[in-house]
Amino acid sequence: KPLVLALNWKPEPQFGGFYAAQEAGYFRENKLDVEIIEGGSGTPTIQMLLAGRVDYAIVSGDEVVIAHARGGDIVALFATYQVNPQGIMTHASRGFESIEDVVHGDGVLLWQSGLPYSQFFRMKYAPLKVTTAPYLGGIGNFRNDTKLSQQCFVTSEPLEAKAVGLKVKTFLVAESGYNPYTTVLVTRRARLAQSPDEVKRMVGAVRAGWKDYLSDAAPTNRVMGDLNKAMSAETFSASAAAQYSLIQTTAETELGSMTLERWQTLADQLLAIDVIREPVKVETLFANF
Amino acid sequence: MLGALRDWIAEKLPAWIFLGGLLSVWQLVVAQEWVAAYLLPSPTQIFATTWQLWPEIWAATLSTAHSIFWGLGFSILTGVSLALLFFAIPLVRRAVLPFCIFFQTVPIIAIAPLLVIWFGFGDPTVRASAFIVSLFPILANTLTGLQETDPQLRELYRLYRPSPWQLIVKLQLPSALPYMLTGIRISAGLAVIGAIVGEFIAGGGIGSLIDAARTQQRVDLVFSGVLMSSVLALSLVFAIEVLSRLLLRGRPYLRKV
Amino acid sequence: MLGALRDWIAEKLPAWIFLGGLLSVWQLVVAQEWVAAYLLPSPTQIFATTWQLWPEIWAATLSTAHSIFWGLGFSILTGVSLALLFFAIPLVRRAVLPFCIFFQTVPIIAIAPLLVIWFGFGDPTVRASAFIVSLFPILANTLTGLQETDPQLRELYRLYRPSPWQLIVKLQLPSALPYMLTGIRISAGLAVIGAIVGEFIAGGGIGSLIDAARTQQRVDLVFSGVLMSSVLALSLVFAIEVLSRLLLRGRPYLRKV
Amino acid sequence: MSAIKVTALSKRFSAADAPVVHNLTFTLEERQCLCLLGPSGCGKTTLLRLLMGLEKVSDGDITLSSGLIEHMSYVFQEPRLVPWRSCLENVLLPLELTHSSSAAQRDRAVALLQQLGLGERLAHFPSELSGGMQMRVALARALVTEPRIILLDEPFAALDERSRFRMQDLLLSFKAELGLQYVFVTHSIAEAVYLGDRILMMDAQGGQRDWRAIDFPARDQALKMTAEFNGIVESYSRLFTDMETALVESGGSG
Amino acid sequence: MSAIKVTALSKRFSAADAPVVHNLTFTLEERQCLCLLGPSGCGKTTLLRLLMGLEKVSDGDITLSSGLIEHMSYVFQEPRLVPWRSCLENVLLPLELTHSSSAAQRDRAVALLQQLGLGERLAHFPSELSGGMQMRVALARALVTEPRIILLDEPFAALDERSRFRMQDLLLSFKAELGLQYVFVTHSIAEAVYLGDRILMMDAQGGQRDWRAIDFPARDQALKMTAEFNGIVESYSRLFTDMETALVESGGSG
Ligand SMILES: Nc1ncnc2c1ncn2[C@@H]1O[C@H](COP(=O)(O)OP(=O)(O)OP(=O)(O)O)[C@@H](O)[C@H]1O
Ligand SMILES: Nc1ncnc2c1ncn2[C@@H]1O[C@H](COP(=O)(O)OP(=O)(O)OP(=O)(O)O)[C@@H](O)[C@H]1O
Ligand SMILES: Cc1ncc(C[n+]2csc(CCO)c2C)c(N)n1
Ligand SMILES: [Mg+2]
Ligand SMILES: [Mg+2]
Repeated sequence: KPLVLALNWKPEPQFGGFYAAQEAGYFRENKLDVEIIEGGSGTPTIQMLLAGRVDYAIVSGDEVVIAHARGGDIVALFATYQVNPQGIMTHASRGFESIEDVVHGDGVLLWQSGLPYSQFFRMKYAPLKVTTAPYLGGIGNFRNDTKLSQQCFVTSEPLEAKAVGLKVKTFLVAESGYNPYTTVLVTRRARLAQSPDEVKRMVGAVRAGWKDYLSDAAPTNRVMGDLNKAMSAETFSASAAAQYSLIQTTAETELGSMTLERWQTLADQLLAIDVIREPVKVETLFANF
Repeated sequence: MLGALRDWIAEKLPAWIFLGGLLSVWQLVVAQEWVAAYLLPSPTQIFATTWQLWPEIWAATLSTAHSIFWGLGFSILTGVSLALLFFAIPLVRRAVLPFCIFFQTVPIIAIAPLLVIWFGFGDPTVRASAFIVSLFPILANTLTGLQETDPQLRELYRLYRPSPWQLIVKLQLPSALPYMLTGIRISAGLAVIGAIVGEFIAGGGIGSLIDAARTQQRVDLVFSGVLMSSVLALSLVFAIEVLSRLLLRGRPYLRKV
Repeated sequence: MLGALRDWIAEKLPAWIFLGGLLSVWQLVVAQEWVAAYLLPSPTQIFATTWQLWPEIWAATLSTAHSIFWGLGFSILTGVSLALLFFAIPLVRRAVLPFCIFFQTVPIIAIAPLLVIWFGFGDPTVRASAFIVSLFPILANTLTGLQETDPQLRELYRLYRPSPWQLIVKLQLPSALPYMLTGIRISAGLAVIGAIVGEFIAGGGIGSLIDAARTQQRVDLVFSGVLMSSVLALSLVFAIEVLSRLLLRGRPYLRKV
Repeated sequence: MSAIKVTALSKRFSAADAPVVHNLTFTLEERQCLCLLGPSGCGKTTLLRLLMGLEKVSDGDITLSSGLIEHMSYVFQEPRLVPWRSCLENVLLPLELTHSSSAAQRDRAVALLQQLGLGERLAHFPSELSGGMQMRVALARALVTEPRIILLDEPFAALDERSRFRMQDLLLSFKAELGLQYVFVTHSIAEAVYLGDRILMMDAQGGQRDWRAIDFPARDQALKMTAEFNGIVESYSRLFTDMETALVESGGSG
Repeated sequence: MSAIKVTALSKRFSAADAPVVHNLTFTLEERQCLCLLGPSGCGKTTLLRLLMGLEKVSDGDITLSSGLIEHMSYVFQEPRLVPWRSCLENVLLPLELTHSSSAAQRDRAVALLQQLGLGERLAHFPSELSGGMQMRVALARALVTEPRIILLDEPFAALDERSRFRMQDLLLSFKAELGLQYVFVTHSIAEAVYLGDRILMMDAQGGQRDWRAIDFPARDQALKMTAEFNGIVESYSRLFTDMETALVESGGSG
């Protein structure tokens, strides 16, 4: 029976390393039989993992903390994005210089109000002046309204906007000080306790995959492009290029490794904005391999 | 008076008992951890959460109720009018009816940008969504009701050369009434979901509440929202029932002679 | 044979003409840039995209069709059975029916975790979603149909002390048929949207395609998906029509004596 | 001037079956009342429906005197009451539909129902009435518009003899006082003779057999005791028996 | 041994209204055939429905001889055919519902329809039949199960005299040959005298008025020409008129 790795979105460069590991046979080399299943906008990835339906999953850092706060015992193993790729995309014509300008300006901001960063903004930049509305993906409304700003992944929407000739200015959410690890590989603690060796091999294979992908994204992009017809080849390579610096680590730290301080900061922030009610044991949130 | 009350209790009692049983089993299932609480919160937890966040939840519920009222109201109006039009002019029916089903199959989320551009962020989009989703059942059922009118009665009425309006008001609508009411009942449920989906898109109300709670893994809050939407739907169905009883008071509708 | 063909064309022609008109206006609207193409792509562009990605789109459509078939089939079975149960035992109806409306009002996305856990990721969840969304109309309509059976005929049948099964097969179902068929028609559309929403959660099919395309600025592909889902719904409705004509062949159903 | 002129009238429901009404020709003068007699299934109802315009003519012609069509009324063979309307509301229906619901006409509806012995049933629904009562409501409904001509399809079949007599005399009084004309389908030869200025006998092959004018100086129930009346009934009876015998022998439906 | 024993039977549809059947007592012996006479709305249909168990008794008792209930059959006042079943299928319905659809019984259904003059209408739907034909189909449907007793509510009201006579004799032949017992509602006094071993007259106040046994040596249409027969009809007629007069004077419905 293969190990199932559940993604939280369709095959896109943000998952490049996982597909690369599959393609290059790193899983097999590590005696792992891995099946990658893609997700959609409603896929409850973390619950699937908690309920034991899948063995590994991709979630975001804040989700890990929240799950812990609600009694879900999962462990972060590999953090793809060292820098949160979430951003706020604005029309350059607005002349905004910072996130603060955006949320204190007029017009509309589209975001997922359930995401912790929005609460963080509400606290940090209170009171917001901008009118907020839900963001569901795409840039249709953004194109149609020059006074509209929106949430984005810097690896995605800004590239699309530029591709259709819009002049945009994008601010990373991380600039505000809210910077959770993102596209994090997680598993259940029970699994880690039961077969630490398997987990170690898994992380090894993933890391090897990401190394490959960062050095040359093209072959894996082709594979993912076949699985995701909605994304063009150009977007694949542009997106892969855009995410490089968010993933790549310095020479002394390994790809995907995490620090206690970062997790501590995140946990404190989430506590401060009331997304979690009780402090969590930060050292149990993750394990570096 | 007292008798009416007793009847009413006798009629509603089984539902309350069933509800009680359901909640007990549910509570047990969660308490025994047969289903994890992070998937399905216990009823007591849901009630606790609802109680705790009551001001927000109540405001959200009111806002959603408002949108449902307009969306459903408009789809009843449009649905019945369209049904009458289709019934009166079969050519129009044959031309247009197949495309009305489109309203039922199009994922609102797929046309969200269009909706937002046409109706703006906020209530109008929510109402439009509730309308779109709830139009077809009332249309289809009313049309069937009109078509199933006893041809013998139709013949009788035609003896007196009634105006089309009279034929509609005095024969077609009364005899289509059971169909219409069932259609409205179906549409009521759909209007609720339509409004909530609309709120996923345009913000506000229970939809936003559920959406936010979902991203934060607040299953209890999600279920508070679901609870309130069910309460809305049940209230609607109840209102429709009361209304239809008033309409039919003492009238043996469709009881054949 | 030729006559039947001519009738068929005469019957379907208005719909095709209307479709033609609709597409022309749509094309014009987009060509004139009254609505931006990135919000609403032109029909020709939609067809071009569909043509270009046909293998994927066709595979997705087949997969969705498969899920709809099972979801709708199961909801017809369950809906009719429940309606019969509710009709036979009013106590059960009064206890359970109010809660059936829950199926229509609960946002699938809110109970996604439960669905995925119970039914597993992939097709089973998609089928379950199609089932949940399409259960109520067929249930409500069949129940109304059963309740509206001519009481005089019921009295006649009861003279012969039929088994409950005979009463159902020989009286109740035939006389509830127009209601049931309308219910199935409504449910068919809902099963399509149910399957697509299910695919937003559990992957696969047209839903997944739309979901990916909508975040990728591929409005043309989104509308390809919407087109295929409408085609699915129309085919279903057409199949139901053919089936019901076969069932009713030469039978003056509910034509009053 | 003739009220109704029927020329070579034929009606067939399907090309395969024999015609139900076959090459029928007759003229009904102004104010003349016609009774239709004939075995079950011979086409009486069909003829009445053709006259009313409820069925399409297959062949031949029906000419009504000008304006007559607006003042025609019809009583179906079955009561055909609107189930969700009370007894009185059923009678008021034609008035509502013809926008002529004056207070006087409402009073007339109540008066009619009283004359028909239903004065205490005004608020009852059809399902709460006996068969004969339902038929009387249908009769009241047809009369309430004060028609010039009324087509009646076995209106008194569900009534006991005594009620039937009263209804017959009521009809005759409308004829005498208001100039009401009627075409009356019945199975009773005596009733046909009593009510008809003329009688049309139809046979099951779809054609008419006989056609006579009857003229009595006065019509009341006492007439039925006279030798003249009984003689006419007798002669029709014999005619009818002859037709019927022919019918049975030819194996037709009877 | 008595087939049906009715004791102090009353039926009221609502507490407010007067009872429709009031304190009725009679006993019907085995094989005895009863005719019910009475003005429209007096409760004949209601009594029949009570006997069949279609209405709940308000007061008093109905006792049927053991096993009789399983061999009872009923003809409603209106045809009440199943609209989506053909003529033959309507007649076969009781057989299907009682799991007794043997080939012999199917043949019997066809034979019955032929006897009733509908041999050529087997495949017609109810809406394609005349009123009298529909009623005959209903009759065939009630006879096809070979009942021991059959309750008939004005089954021949929609038939012409000649068909009516044939149906009467058919019924008598079933009585003679198969021992069929019946309770027969009619408006024709002659028909009641001809068909009834006993006659029960009801008045509109909901009680019975008279009740006699009639014993003829033989029954055929010739009997109707005899003085004895006409005498009895005459005496019933007078009785009926008296009742009716009393009624009209007391202002009741007629
Ligand atoms: N809609 C129809 N389609 C086919 N045949 C029909 C239709 N209506 C009537 N018929 C046939 O036409 C014939 C005459 O029917 P009609 O109702 O006129 O008879 P009728 O003289 O009124 O008989 P009754 O005295 O029994 O009422 C019958 O044989 C009947 O089967
Ligand atoms: N379901 C009912 N609810 C209320 N009243 C009823 C109901 N059924 C019958 N009645 C009343 O009972 C009385 C008797 O009705 P029934 O049908 O027995 O008369 P009937 O003797 O058969 O008359 P007819 O000869 O006209 O058929 C009538 O006054 C009628 O209004
Ligand atoms: C880290 C991360 N989390 C979720 C998604 C899934 N996703 C991609 S686009 C979109 C719609 C709103 O932007 C959603 C939910 C992702 N791609 N990356
Ligand atoms: Mg007739
Ligand atoms: Mg009766």
